[in-house]
Amino acid sequence: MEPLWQEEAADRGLHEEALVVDLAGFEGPLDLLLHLARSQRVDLSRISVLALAEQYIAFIERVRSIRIELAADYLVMAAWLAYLKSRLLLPQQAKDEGPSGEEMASALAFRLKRLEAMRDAATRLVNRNRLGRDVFPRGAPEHIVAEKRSGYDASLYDLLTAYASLRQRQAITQVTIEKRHVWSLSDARLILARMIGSLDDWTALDHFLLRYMTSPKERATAIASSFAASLEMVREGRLEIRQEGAFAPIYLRRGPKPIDAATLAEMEAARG
Amino acid sequence: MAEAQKYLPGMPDEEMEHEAVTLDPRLEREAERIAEALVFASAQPVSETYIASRLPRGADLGRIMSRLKALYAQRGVNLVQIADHWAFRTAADLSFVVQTDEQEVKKLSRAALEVLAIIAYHQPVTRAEIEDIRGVQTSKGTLDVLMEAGWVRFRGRRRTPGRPVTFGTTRDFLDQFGLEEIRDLPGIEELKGAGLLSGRVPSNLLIPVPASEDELSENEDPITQMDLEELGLLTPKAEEDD
Amino acid sequence: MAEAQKYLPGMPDEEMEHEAVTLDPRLEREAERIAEALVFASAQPVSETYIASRLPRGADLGRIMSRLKALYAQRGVNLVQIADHWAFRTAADLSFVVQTDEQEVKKLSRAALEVLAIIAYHQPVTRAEIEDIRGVQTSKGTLDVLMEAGWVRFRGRRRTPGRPVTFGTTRDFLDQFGLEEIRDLPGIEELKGAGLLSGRVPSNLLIPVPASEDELSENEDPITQMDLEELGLLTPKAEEDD
Repeated sequence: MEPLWQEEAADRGLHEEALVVDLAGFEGPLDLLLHLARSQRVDLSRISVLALAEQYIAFIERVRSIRIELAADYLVMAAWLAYLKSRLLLPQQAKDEGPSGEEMASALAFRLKRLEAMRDAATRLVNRNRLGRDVFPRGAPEHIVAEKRSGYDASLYDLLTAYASLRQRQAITQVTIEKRHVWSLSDARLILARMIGSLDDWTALDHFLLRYMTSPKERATAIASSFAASLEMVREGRLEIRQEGAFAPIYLRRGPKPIDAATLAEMEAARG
Repeated sequence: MAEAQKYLPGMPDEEMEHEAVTLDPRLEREAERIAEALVFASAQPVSETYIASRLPRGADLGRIMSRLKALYAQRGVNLVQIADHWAFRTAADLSFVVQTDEQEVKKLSRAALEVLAIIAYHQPVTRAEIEDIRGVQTSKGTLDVLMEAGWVRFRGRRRTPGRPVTFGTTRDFLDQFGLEEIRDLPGIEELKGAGLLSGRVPSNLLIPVPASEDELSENEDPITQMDLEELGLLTPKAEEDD
Repeated sequence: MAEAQKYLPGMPDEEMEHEAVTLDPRLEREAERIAEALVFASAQPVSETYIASRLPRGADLGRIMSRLKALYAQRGVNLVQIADHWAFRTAADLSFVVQTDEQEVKKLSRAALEVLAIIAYHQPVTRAEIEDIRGVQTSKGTLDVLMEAGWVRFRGRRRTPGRPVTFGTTRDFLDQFGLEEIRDLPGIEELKGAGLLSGRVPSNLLIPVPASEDELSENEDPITQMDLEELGLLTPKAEEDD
């Protein structure tokens, strides 16, 4: 049994000397604890939980000292073990509530034993004579027994996968539809162009976008796209823009080269 | 009888000692077992060359095969020779046992599975609602298959304009899928937990708790015989797919 | 030998006359041939109900099957029981010769194998209990892989608050691992005796348990491809019992 687990320790990258630590090889704190417990090389019912707690805490500290990020689970376990350690070391107070240190320790030992038992069971299971590897069915079956009256075959798994993937697919489609509400730059540009004829005086950007904002959710995208489009149009001399200070309202009005009706018609046509 | 007895399995091999024994009887017996297993597990008749290549050195293929053949001759399954290949076949006089049941088990189509699952979860559900959830039209054939399988039934009629028929699942459905009651179908968290739904489930995805299949809901009326006739459901042939 | 001889094929039936014979020996023998043919013809296990429905009236299914089982016990092909189903399978000791080209055995990740063992030994078991035993959350690609393989299924719901869904193994699981029933799982009695299957931790559960969000934690084992051999899962060797 020993060589087996030593081998595994090597695989898991737990090298004392090199200080190479690869926690990815462990399946969480309990797995790591079980591994450490095994290194005590005694029957699991005789492990020293106190020593185990110390080992674990030391291990976690070492890992943190070389600045490896640890999943929260490992830290929670370290904190719990530190607490357990204090309960084991301090004499039990008469008015203490909750389980004693010994009870906590035996609960931990139980969980480790149970996990180990399941690991062993898995090993024995996978080493049994497997159908299709060690043992084979009739290669040329002459009939398929139709025991169900329905004549159709389907498993609950088939049913649930079909349903789950359908619902997921449909839900995602709906999300895509939603995306159309994002204003593209050309949307914004067209809207601005349409509005320009009526803009003899300075008008706040917010104000004239209002009629296009069907829902409050669109507000952000409408403003962002219109603002970007307006800058482009200012550069072309189609618009003038003015703002008094940071976060103050943005004002727009017709520029020296306003968009004529023909160009607007072209833009409308291009957008279909 | 005597002939058969000679080749019985588990017989002490000493009885064959008068034959030209080239192999230790235990090896001989092993060779027989190997040939038997090979022919059994193969999808096609197995060639003698192949069997011979798998037998212990020195085994007499011809003798082994004819012994096996004699052994199975009186049984429900026979070992038959097809040119220089071997195969197991149901004994000719028993072919009725195997063949009476040629109702082949068909796999449900993906569409049928989806419709069935929607009916299970969303019952009582109308056809229009099924189509709404799937986003595609459902052919009548799909529902027919599910009704024919005995997993889906008409529950009643919705008390809404048009009084659409509602669908639900049957007891056979529960049997088929190993459910005690319809509420045992896993919910959204459980589907996620089992890895059937991916973690990134859109928040608008709701999975209903299926209504009990036995009682009608408040807005359902029972189906009457008249309804069935009126709906043309008692003469299914007339109505073809959409 | 004597035992095997008793159930030889082609043996005159008079030898069994001391048993309670309900059928004419010829019919009895016919029933045996039918059962044999039915099971032999199918690659899938065949249910006792189905076999019984095909036997002549009055045939004793239990006796017929155990006779057939004994008859084939020493052969290259064995009759095995899987829950209340029967199937013929090649003898395990012949695996070295009967290699098919397609190796159909599904490779499982270490995590999946562990979850499978927990489900098998603790069934019916909830996901929360599986996670409690393993001390980590179950990642996608663990339970769903087991269900897809057809070895694990939703069983029902626990009658406790929240009615969590429970998992159990299937008949295919038994077939896959050569088990007649769940009680045949290696070491299950000892584990039960040691209280390791009770799920009841002697003290309270102050020990940190994995958070219940459904997203995977980063420390979930990605070993899928890692060689099971390296992990010692394919080398049972001396390591018996706990």
